[in-house]
Amino acid sequence: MNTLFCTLAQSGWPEPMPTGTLFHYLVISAAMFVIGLIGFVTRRNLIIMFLCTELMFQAAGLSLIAFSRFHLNHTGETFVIFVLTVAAAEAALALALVVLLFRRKESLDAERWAELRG
Amino acid sequence: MNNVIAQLWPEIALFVTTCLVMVVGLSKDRGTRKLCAPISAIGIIVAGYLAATTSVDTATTLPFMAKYGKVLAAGVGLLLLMLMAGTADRQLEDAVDRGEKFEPLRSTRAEFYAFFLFSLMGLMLCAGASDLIFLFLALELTSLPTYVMVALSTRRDRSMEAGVKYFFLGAMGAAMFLFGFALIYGATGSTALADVAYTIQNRAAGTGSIGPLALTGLVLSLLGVMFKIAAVPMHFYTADVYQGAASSVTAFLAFVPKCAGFFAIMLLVGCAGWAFGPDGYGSGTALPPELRILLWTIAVLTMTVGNVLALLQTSVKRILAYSSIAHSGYMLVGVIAGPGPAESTLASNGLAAVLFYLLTYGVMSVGTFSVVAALERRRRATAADAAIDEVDHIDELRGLWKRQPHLAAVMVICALGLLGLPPLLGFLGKLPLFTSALGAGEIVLVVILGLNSAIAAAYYLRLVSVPFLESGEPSTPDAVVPTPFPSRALAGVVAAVLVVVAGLAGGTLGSHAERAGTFRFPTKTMEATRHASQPTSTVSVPPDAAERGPNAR
Amino acid sequence: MSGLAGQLAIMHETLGSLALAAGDAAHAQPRFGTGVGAKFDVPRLFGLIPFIPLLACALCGLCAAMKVKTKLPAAITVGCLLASFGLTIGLYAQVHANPGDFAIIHAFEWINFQWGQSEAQSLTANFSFYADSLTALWMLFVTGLATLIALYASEYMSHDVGQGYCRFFMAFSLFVFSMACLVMGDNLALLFLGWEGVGLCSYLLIGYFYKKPSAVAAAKKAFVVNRIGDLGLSLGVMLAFVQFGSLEYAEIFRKAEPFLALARDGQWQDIPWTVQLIPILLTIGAFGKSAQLPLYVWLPDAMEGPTPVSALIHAATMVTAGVYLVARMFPLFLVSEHALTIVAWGGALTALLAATIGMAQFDIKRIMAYSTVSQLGYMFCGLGVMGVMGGPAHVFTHAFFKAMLFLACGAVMHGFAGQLDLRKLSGLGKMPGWRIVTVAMFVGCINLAGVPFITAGFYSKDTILGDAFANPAMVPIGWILLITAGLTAYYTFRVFFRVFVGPAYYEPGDELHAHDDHSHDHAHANKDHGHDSHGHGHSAWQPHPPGWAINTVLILLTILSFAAIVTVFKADGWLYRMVTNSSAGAGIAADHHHKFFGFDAHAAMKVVSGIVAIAGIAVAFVLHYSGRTSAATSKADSLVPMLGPIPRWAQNKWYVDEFYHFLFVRPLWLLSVVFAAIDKVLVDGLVNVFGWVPKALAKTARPLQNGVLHDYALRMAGGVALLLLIIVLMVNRGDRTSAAASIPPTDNSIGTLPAAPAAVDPIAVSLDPIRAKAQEAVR
Amino acid sequence: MNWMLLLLLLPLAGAALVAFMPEKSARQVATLVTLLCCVPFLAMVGQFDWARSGVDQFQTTAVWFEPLGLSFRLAADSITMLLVGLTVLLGPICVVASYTAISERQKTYYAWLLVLQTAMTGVFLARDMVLFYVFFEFTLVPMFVLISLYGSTNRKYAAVKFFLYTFTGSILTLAGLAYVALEAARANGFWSFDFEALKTAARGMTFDQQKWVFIALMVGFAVKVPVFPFHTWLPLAHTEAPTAGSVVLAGVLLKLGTYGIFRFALQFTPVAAYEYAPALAVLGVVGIIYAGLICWVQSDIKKLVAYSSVSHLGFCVIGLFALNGVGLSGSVMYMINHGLSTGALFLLIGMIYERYHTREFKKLGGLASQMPVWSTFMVFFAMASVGLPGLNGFISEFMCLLGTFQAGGTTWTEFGMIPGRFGDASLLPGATFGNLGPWFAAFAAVGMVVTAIYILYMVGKIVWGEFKAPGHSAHAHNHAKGHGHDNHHGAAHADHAHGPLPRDLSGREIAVLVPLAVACLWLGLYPSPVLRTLEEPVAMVVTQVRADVLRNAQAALPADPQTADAHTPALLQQAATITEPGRR
Repeated sequence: MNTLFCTLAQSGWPEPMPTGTLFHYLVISAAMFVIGLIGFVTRRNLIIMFLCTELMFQAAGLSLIAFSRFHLNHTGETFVIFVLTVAAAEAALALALVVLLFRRKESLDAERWAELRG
Repeated sequence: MNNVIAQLWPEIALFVTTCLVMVVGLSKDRGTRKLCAPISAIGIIVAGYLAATTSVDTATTLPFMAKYGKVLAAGVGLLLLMLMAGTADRQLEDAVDRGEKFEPLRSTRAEFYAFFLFSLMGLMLCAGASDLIFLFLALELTSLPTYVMVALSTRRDRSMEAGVKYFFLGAMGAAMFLFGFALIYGATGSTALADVAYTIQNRAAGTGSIGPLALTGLVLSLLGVMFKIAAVPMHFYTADVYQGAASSVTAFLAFVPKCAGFFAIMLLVGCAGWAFGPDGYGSGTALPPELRILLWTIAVLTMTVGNVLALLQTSVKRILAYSSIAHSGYMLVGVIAGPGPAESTLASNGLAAVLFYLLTYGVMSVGTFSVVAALERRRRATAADAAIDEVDHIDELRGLWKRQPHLAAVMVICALGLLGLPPLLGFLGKLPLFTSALGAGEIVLVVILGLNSAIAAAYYLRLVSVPFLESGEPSTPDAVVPTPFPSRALAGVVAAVLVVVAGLAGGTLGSHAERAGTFRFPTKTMEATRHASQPTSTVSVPPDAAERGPNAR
Repeated sequence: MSGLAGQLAIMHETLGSLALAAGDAAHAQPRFGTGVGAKFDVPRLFGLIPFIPLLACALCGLCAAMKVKTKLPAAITVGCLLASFGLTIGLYAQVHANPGDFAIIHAFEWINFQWGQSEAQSLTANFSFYADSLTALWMLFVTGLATLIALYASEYMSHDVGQGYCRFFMAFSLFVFSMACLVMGDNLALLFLGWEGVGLCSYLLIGYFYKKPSAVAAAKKAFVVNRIGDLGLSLGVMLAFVQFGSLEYAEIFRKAEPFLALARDGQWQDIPWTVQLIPILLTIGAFGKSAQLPLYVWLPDAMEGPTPVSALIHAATMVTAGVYLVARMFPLFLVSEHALTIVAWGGALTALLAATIGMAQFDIKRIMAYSTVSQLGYMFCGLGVMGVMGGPAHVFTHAFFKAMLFLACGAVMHGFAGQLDLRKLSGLGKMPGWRIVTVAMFVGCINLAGVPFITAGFYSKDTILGDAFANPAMVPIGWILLITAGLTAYYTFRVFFRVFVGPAYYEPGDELHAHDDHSHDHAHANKDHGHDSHGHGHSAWQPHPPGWAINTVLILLTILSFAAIVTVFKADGWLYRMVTNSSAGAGIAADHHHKFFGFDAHAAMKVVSGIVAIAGIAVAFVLHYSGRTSAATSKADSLVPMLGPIPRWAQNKWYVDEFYHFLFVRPLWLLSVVFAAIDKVLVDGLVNVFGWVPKALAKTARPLQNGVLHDYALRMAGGVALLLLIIVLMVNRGDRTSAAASIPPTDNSIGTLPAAPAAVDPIAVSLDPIRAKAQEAVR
Repeated sequence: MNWMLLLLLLPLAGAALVAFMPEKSARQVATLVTLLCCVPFLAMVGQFDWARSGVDQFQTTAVWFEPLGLSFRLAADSITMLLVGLTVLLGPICVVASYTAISERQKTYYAWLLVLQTAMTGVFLARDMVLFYVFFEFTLVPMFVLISLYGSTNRKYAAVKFFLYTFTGSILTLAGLAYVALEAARANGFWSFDFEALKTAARGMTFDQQKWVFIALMVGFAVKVPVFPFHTWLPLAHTEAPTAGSVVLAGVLLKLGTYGIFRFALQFTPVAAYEYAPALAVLGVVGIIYAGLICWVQSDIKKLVAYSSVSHLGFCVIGLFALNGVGLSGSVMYMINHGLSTGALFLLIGMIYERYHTREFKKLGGLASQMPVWSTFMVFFAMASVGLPGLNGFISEFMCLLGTFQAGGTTWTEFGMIPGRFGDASLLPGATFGNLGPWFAAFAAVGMVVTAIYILYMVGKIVWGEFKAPGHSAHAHNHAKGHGHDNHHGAAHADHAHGPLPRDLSGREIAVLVPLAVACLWLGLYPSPVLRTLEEPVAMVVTQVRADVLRNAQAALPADPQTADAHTPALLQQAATITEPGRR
């Protein structure tokens, strides 16, 4: 990721804009995404894993807003609203699933669910 | 606005059906409850009919894909519906048979059908997506119901496990392509696919490349969508989920999300266009080199990993899962090949080849899954509730030709079809992939594809020989018997007949795919209309999706 | 045997015509050319000559299928062969009427293929027969002897009446068909057909007693060794085709004419090496079929077959096919600088080697076999020294007396239950019923030994010796042949003196039906092959003398052996003209007059070879007749230790078989084993590696699918990161390269994208005015 | 009436009929159907215009899959007719030969056998490339089923190996053909897989393109033939297959490879075929000798015959790459003759296996005394296999060798023949255009000896000698080796050693062998009518190849003759001197 953004910076785009603003938003967004990803990969608790995906979703939302602002249209913001909705739906689903799973094994440890393999 | 609605009639029909099904499924009367399936079927047929008769939105890069995709979704959806019989409510209805009280609130029958239809609807929307937001929502609409379907398909822990793996990894994939979408938007300032395509390609025409931000966006979103088609490296869930879900749901997973994924991939890759050559944009008929390398690597890895891992499996569903991965790899070859030169036919248009392959793969995979779905394992001694289980191990198909010759025949035909043996439908699906990739100069890819087909032959032959050639009883102590749902077997038979008949006389299907694969480069006139239509497109599309979004849950 | 009278009549006729021919003083002028005259027509009826035996073969096959248990197959065969012989005489009459010319009798198309207009683009090899005097000569003794020997075999094989009898006569008639094709074919392909056909029949007949492992092995050996020769022959045929554009003799000879002129002038360097190679390749074939060095090893073993077979195929006819080939293709041999030298040396060395082996053997049939090999060597020498006539003449005379010798041996074997060991038989001439055999044997022996002036064998051998000494380049060969002549006389009469005269004694052989060839160790053989005959004690057993058929045939052959003198005793007699009036006549061109110690070589040889022969007989007389009291021992035994290991080596055939076995058979077998191993391990192994690699990959990749959710997530994320890394690296590199050559595409017509404002970034343009606002808003 | 279509579809209909008939009548139906196939074939023979034997006749076209330009296009020229004739002849023989050998799942067996016949007929009749490929590949399935259901102990492995090996090869062939189709589409503007269209396009390709297409084509065909290093599937498949399977495999399926080379490799990529002829011929020659020697050390009779197929088809391959009339027609004849004689050998071995349940040399011997009729046939067909003149094998072997021998004008010049030395002929009169030469023929001819060695080894072991078979230990004392083992087995098999079969061949078995024997004799003694039908198609191929090679050589010739590389002028000269205006 880092390399990616270095590349982005090196390529000198967007030139006329003070690099501070959009770039910082994007960096934060990317950081959120990566943190979410790392969390998702490293944590074993299903709820925390789910929260990490939410973090990744919101990272995307953040950059959408930033871009929307940058482009001075509202498309990005509209998008974010939909993203939030979908995230909510996913949350509902996730929680239901987690409850169901918890009932079965009395645990939220993702590693307990590794019967299928090979 | 009117135009957009006209495009959406099939989805609307499905939505109406969904509502109806949800209500009907709550009925205390068993006869009424049983109407869910016929109603769904009618809904799908109507949707298919509407899709076949709607006009075509010519403003997109793939103007004819929507129609083809929707009809395809309806057609294969119908077969899948036949396969779904009894999946969710078997236990429930058995319980009712034993005298237990029917509790509408605990019944999952209606929801199951509703989810099925929602997902199908998402697929249809995907095919017709003209906007990134639209596409995002359509993809989510396709996926979210399937998570539930997987988890609820049986009462075993395996389904739960499959569901949780599918959901969590799916969410990660979704986040990935969402982030990619955001970057694409950032790079182009628009979410309308036509605008995105025009902007990116104009930039490419100017600078020779599509720019790092757009590229990053496209790469991320493609990688995210790879989850849907179960391509490397996003394939890890596939075998586990396919094995854990009920066979009918597996069949669904093997087709619907994959189809949606390919529609999305084609739309996204279409934004970058296939006009790159050695000297940058406009000097050839290839993808941007970065995207080409990405897809090339993914395609090769996907088909190889899929085929290779399938070799050692003993579970039919896992074999088919890995084969499903491999087939995604094959289809990616078509995406790499691209639409070819102007006015290209099915033989030189990789996109058309992919679309046709989706059809053939859909039919054949329904056929193979129907065999496992139409059988079940019953412990001989008892008739207890938990004693019924799915057929999974390949040995359980042993001697099938003696007991259920029609299922054995279905397995033989469809497995040989998947293998790509001429003159079956699978061969006709693979041939355009071959020719179009050759036309695009991807000779190495073609050779790898060929060798992979050969590797695949090893396990498909097992699928052929175990049920058809090997005699003797299954090695398990349980009896393998047909399920009491003849429609499952019927779906398989229909698929098998299609595999043969369409192989011999499938020209029409091919022509439709050929037309559907027509790729148009965004034109100057589009840019003129863009400014005029921008408000409508940004306003009109999301509300549609927004209307459906919440209802889908 | 109603055919007998007719047969006798025809024999008389033949003899008459031979005598007539012999008396005919007018002979054709020596012609300098290929010796091929004009073409004349003969009735197509004569095309039936080969096919009548084929009919006999088919009828015998029918008999076998119908399980005939009588002597019907023999009757059919003898009748058909007689008819064939009759036609041959007719053909001879036609040929005789057109000296020097040839006829083509077209039977039917065989290979007739034309795929273009040029010469090279057609291939013609029909079932057409080439009739000239050489053909007639060969066919006369082939069909004649075949008839006689079939008659002999009808009695000889009588113990096997039934399936075996049918089988025998089937193969016998098939042999005559093949031999006729070989001799009469008008093209090299048909010759090849006959060539291999006689090989097959030889195989089938050697292996007639198929239950004997030695017979099966001998049959196989004969076929395989012959095939090696055939390999050379077929290459020669192909080279001839490529060189001359045809397989037909007439055409080949016509095309060879210019080379012949060059050869006569000694301009060898002007004759292409391809032309010169053809006869050498053909020689390989001839040496294979005619059992010459280094391919002679099969013939002694071939004596495993029934004796009539040995007589006809392995003494009189088939083995002379090589001589025929050389004679027929003589024009080609003449245009090759070294071919005839090779032929001569091959023949001479074989003659000597076989004679030395023959001296040390105890099995009389085997002795005859080696003598055949030796005599065939003479025949090749006769051709090789460019004498031309000697070779075919010796073939002709040798055919009669050698067939007779074999048949006499066969009679002995038949009568003494397979006994052939000259140490266990003695004084047969004194036993009742064996007189005719003894006389026949004697006549055969004096012919073979070359007793001067009264035997045909003397004249033909003498011609060869004379020719050899007359050719200055071939004098060493002459000496070799002279030595061989002495050896021949010795070993021939060794047999006669041991077996037919002296004290009467016999031990029956160990078999009633088949014979045994293990001359060296009978006790051992008894153990090995003991069958039903164990029950027959010596006391209870009586030899049974030959019956009328055998005796008749022997008498006829005795007469014929002597009668053959008329054909050869004059240097320009009947045989001479038969040879010179054919394609072999080309060799007359080389007329050498080298002197033998100042004398005319031919005249000198008449004396010298006669002396040598008498000397050989005398030695045999001293060593094996005078004062011999028992069958098993003779004076020679006391001489053996003086010669050291040589007799043992000679008795063991100079260990040539063993040598071949270790030099060729074993290495080839080992090579095959190695190939089989390579095939299994390397070739198939490589294929299996291709099958194994995916599985190995699968085994490697499988642990990645460990079923753990966040491991999956990690792998997915890792994969994504890896792919992104690849892209990023690509972009960086691509940037550099594109920066280096940052020429915007000016020609937009290439792409399907309509001309875009290349220089202007649309985003930059459209966003520029708003950007200020955006900055404000962000602030 | 379209007899050709009937011929193609009759077995398929028969298969459907068998599938729906009771088990017991399966073999009767199959026999009837395969015999009935003779009717349309004979009708075709009658209607075929033999004067124009190189021209595709009975053209039948129907649209199949329009978007890809696939059509259902059938036709026949004389080569097709010959090979179809072989297929039709072997059909009833295979069915009848299986009467007693197949006792389980007869319906499946006969149905697939009939399907196989359709597929094989189709391969030869197809004139659309993809249709060809369809039939080509579809032969795999029936064969797979026949081997893996009715084969011997290791049948599943053999079946899978057979399928995968040939499938892998033919996929690359498909890629090559698809590439040609692509070139054709680029040239014509529309997609078509018609032979003629593809041929035109392929011949127009550059040498570099042709080279790769040639290699791709050869991979599949070489596996199918099989050419030397790609042959290991064949002995395995043969050993494991049921008798009829082996017969079909040897008789027809292997010919698909050589037929493919003839139709595609030589006609589509003539220049590459010319250039690579030596390489292929080397493989052929190595195969002849190598496989022949391997035959010699086999312990299983069937494996010996299987390896002999590899060896024999080496002759076929060198004949093909001789690229002259004699070689090509010899090669086509070889396809027929090998089918007849090797097919018959497999039948004979099958008959033994049915009686004694073994194919081991160690356990069998001296059958001549027990089975004279069988032995007669065995020796007959063994001799046909050896290439004895007068039987069919000789004609083809000789022509292949002769064709190879004369195919090398260039080789002659390299060997020091100076053109123009003797009169008008700058080269030997019998030499033709081609890239092989005497050396190839000389080495290949060594195969004659090798063939004799192993065939006679086989005959000597099982036909001649003291009778020896499992269950017959009367003479076992003569053979100390494996003595106890034999007896043990003998006791076990004594009861059913012969089963329902007579000691010697039954009338049915003789009836199966007689047509083959007659055909062997006929083709051996009177092949002329058959050869004549080959003249025209072969001449057409040769003319094309020569024209293309010449054109290519001229194009490659540098403008300045001084710098011309040594090989090219010789080639040109040779081509110029041997070329005469096209005969037809």
